[in-house]
Amino acid sequence: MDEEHKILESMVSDFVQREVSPVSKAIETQGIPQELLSKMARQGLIGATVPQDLGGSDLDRLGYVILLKQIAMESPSLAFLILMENSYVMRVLEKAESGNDIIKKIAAGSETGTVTIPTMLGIAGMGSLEAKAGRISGTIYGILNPSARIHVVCISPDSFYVVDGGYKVSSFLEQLGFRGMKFSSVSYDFDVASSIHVEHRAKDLLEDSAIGIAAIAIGISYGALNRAISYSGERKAFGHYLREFQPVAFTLASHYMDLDITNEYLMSLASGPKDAFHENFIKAKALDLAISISRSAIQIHGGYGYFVDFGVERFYRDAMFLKNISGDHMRDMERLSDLIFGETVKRI
Amino acid sequence: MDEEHKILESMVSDFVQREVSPVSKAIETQGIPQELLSKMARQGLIGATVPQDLGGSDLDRLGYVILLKQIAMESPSLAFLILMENSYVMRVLEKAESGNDIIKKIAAGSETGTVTIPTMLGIAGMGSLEAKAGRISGTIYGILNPSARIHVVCISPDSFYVVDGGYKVSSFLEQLGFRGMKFSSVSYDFDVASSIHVEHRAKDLLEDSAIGIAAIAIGISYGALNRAISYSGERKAFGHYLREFQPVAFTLASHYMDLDITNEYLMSLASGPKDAFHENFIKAKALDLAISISRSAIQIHGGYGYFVDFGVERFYRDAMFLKNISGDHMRDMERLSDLIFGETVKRI
Amino acid sequence: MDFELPKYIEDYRKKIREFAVLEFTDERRRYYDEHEKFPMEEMKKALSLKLVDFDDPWKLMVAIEELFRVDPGMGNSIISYSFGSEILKMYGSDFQKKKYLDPVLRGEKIMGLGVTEPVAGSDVAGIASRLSKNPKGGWILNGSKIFITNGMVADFFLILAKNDPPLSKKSHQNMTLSIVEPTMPGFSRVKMYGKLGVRATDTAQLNFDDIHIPDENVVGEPGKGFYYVMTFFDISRVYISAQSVGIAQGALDSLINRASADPDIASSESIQFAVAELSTRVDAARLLTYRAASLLFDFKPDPVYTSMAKYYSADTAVYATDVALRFLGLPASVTSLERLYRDAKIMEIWEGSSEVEKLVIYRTMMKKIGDKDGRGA
Amino acid sequence: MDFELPKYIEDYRKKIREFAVLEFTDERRRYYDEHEKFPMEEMKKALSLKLVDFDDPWKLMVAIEELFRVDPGMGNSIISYSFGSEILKMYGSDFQKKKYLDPVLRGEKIMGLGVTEPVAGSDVAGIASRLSKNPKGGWILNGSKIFITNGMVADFFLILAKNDPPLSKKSHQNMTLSIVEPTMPGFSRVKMYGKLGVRATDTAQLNFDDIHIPDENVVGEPGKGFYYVMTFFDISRVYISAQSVGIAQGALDSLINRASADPDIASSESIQFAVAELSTRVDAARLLTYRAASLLFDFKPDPVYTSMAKYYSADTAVYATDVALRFLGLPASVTSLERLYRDAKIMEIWEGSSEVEKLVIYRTMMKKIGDKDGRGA
Repeated sequence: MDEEHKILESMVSDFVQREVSPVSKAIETQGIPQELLSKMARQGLIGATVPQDLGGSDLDRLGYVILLKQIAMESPSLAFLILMENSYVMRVLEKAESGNDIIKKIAAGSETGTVTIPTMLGIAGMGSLEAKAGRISGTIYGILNPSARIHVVCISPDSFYVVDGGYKVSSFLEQLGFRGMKFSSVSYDFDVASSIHVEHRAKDLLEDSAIGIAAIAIGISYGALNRAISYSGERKAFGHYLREFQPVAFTLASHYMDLDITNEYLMSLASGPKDAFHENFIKAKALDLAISISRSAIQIHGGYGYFVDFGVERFYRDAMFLKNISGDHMRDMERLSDLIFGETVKRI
Repeated sequence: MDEEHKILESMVSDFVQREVSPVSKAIETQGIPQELLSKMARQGLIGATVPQDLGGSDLDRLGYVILLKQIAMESPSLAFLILMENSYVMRVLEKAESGNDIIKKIAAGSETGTVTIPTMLGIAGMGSLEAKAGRISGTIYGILNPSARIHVVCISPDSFYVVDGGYKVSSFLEQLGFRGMKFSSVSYDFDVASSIHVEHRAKDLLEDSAIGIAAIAIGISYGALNRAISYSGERKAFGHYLREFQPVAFTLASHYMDLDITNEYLMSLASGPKDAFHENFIKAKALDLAISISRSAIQIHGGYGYFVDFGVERFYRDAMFLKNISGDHMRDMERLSDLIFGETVKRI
Repeated sequence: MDFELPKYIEDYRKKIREFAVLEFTDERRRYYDEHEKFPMEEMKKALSLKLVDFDDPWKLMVAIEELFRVDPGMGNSIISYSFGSEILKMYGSDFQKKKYLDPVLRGEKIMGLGVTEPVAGSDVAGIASRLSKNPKGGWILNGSKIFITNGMVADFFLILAKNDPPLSKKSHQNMTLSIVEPTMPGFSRVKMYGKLGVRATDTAQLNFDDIHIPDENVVGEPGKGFYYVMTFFDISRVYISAQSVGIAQGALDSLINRASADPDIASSESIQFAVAELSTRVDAARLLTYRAASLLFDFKPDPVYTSMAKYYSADTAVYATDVALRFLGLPASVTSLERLYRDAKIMEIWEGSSEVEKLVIYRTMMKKIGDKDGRGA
Repeated sequence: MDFELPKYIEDYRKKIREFAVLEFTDERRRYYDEHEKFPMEEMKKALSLKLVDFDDPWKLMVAIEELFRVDPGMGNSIISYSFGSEILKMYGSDFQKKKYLDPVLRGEKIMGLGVTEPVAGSDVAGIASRLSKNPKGGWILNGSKIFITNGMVADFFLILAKNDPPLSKKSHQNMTLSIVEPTMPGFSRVKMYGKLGVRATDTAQLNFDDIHIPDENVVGEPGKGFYYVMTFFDISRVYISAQSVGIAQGALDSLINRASADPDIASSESIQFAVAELSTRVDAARLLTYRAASLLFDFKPDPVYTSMAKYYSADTAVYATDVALRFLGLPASVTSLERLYRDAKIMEIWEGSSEVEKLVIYRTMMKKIGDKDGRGA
């Protein structure tokens, strides 16, 4: 890491410790406080990847990864909001005619945005949208952050609408992870002519977000592992610190190694130009690691780990939810195999 | 990788394809042919890390890793001989008064060397040596390449003797892996005064060899995986190429990813200065990977994989043998935990 | 050898399953989970139907399996009202059986068992609660307990405490169980909110501040409490193992249902393999559980087999929910499967963590290995 | 339910174990492994002692388990002389039983079964060997078989071939089993050297060049060979599963023996956990195996349970030898444990790879799932 990125890391880390850490548990039940969003916006942390004249920080890939990772160590919910806004919402807005005005509002933290992830990922059975007589309508199950003002609606693999109004949040669903944001069914019904239309390949958005997803997964892993490591040095059982027991020590050491190796790979990819092929690898690997490390972290905390108060259980939920909201397991594996072998894996 | 190392890689790879590949199976039953050693010596590949004026190539860490990896893809036995000579035998000889003469012979391929690995690793139950009345004697079980002329005998954690004669190979043992070299009990009985004594910390030798061990493990993994990938595209079952079946494709893809991530880490460590802490990680991780990938490689080859003719089963044997001959599983985990947590894991 | 349950048990299984499927509606499951509320109504209903037969341990085990298969939180609340009753059955006085145990068995009262403390989780010998002789007669209890199931709803608790002054130098021989009622002066309790899963299960922290315990509320012999609790764990761990089997089966059900309903899913060999692997593990866990149960119900409990069953089944529950959720993805993130995923994790923790189970297996096994001819020798 | 084997079987287990420990000396095990030689002498000895009781399937299963626990290569050679005999028992003619089966059962002859071919491994329907009607009477066999156990030592083989011209359009209904003797003109065989493990087991490639097969050597009905072989696999896979359990137990034995002998090893919690985890898995594999066996021996074989047992036990054998070898390290790299490690791998491959087992589990299970009340529904 060069000097510039080290400074960024230390700045973000300080901010997270000071501003996010104290409210990270509250975020899970009460949502992300407007005050925090405003503070982040002032530091340019919300519009992380958008130009400075739009209120962003114009971070490069490595900077973006550093930011998401540090935030995810304390609040995966918040990190995912930043990712959703930067990697999806604002990327679509960039291409829209009056998009910059909306980008400015989002970067300023005065509005938030969301995207219809199920249709963007092409997940079956989560609703669909229909175009008829100049209107687009339908219900999508599973919109994260539905109370956002700006909805980016993906209606086909390469077509989006930006909707401000024209949707109704119909029912909240208690979802596995990222509970700092609501999750719900949203009914859309908007006029095509008066909505902003953008052509953009969903596939590109997803590909470009892979290192961001990986960064959040790595952040979750560090968040969970660091807590497990400190707890193992504070808590005693049978007269000894947990860490003095071989199985505890070896499990933690093994996670620590895996995480270091995976993190290095992420940082090295993020330092280079876009490399969709290898970025698939890091995404898959980091997600697996986050699930496995957060499971161990709960286990090491024993009964306490099972309670929200200790701030560990949410990593377990968020890790799996991140996996599921960032892709379809089987489809991702099929794509990976296709990329590696240069031919299509068949359904036989 | 810079230009210089790319050239080295391609040179070694060509050499391996041309000279090692055709004899790699024969090596397993008949040993490493003298002719091959001579050819390698002429290219400076045996004295890989020793100065050019001693007949070596003076490779840096990265070059050494590249060399071992490429050789191990075809012949792990041969790769381990090179490692044993460079990382142990010649490292001790460097410090000996007339060591350079012996180094020259080894680098020239006219002599080979070995080291008493069990005592160097401090493995209990494999024999010991006793100093008495100016002589050192005892039997060590498990000397690899016992027919070597030069035996480097580790008699304590920081003391070695270089012995040329003064030992007797008492019985051959059929060992799990690296069958290109013999494995046997050796009885030592030599005069202290007339033998070369070198003070050197065994711990340093082991630490320094970690990336080399990792390189061989990664080479084994690539050797096994590449064969499995090609076979899966040639062999049909139930009317389809194996690779067309999801479970085969996903298993291979998953190994491919893991290997890429681990290899990157190795290459990046090897490109930097010595970093004993992280080199422990890569060693542990690469060994695990080699065992797991070689198991899958046999499975994908089916019945054929179980036979020596297909050249896959030896990777499975060599991977586990490499793990066991390069350290003690539990001791290694203890050291790792100690390094990570800065305190000693207790036996409770 | 005989690996089949008698037909009357399998018939009973169907009955229980019908109840669970009918009563544990999506809506109710979601409600009790979201609100972290004890399903008193469903519990009363199950009681009034005399659904759970506590007199036939096989039936009880199968009931647990089928209830947890549908909803662990609600299922646990329905069967756990008598949690700890085996201790009173085995060691309670006539007075205690009449006053405390019988109303529980009639379904009129709810009980709880207090062992775990803030500083002593799986390490039972490390508890700090103290029971002292009251010079004026009876005993005085001080201390606190956490993670106590039925903590807010129970009518009385069996509480483990250390004797002070000690009855023995060995801490295992210095613990006593006594019956504590929430109405006793000095008793207080606080509901513990925010569990990852099994949220319909009621959990609380209990505090004892100079509670006067009458002599007749001491269970069995003073100083033997640790052994009573361990004997109980030999029993309860078999049931916990059945809980885990139920959860794992529930996760497998979702995968199978999905494959049955969706040809695109069914055509994936990857899913086919996952179903095959999970089915095998679930069956392995079930067989380990039934073996432990069969010994226990025959009054020959074997701690090795019991701990094997509990550890393996818990691991299987977590593994099965993990695999199923990966494959079913985002649509499953708001369904009963995501709840099972959260519920499953407690199986590796409560009533002896998996780490403790492994130590029990190793230590007990190595003790047995005098017999050189046996397996494992 | 009853999870215990009858005492007479457990007594028999001890007898078999004594034989294995006594006869399979370190020296012999190493010799047959190194030289890839069939242990004819030990086989004859076991025969002369009438050690293996082929009439009691439970005894046979336990014998396999105990022999493989000590040495899979030698163990297999001792019990596999009648490999495939179940087919003749079920489908052979009186003539075939008298001429071929009886001498095998008396231990006078060795037999083999030829199914696998160079281009068709687990895919039995893909074989290329051809059996054609000879206009002059009888049949003509052409083709080849590989990986044939007892290939060099067997006195006759059951060979699966496709009928040419076809008897049916469905390839499953177009295969026929016939008895082939090495003395028949056109028969040749080549020993296959260089196996990773089970090297005392004899393995060969067989070649058939216009072999004349008399009519009386055709087993059962022409065209039904595939079903005969599949029925046999339903039987043999249970025994393969027992082989794997034996290997896994053997690996666990080494770890336990080491922990018993060395206080430094025993004091490691990491080893203690490994022993606990392995014991649990070995027991799970054993229970799955015994369940499949109990159904099979009761003439109700269940392919789901059989495939579960075989796949899981094979995985356990590989896993157990892997873990044990990691912990015991370099000193174990020249012992029977390293041999077990090499032997274990074949369990995932022979008589239906683990991949095929998983497909059988899935497909057969999904077919059963009309019954909505049952488990897995």
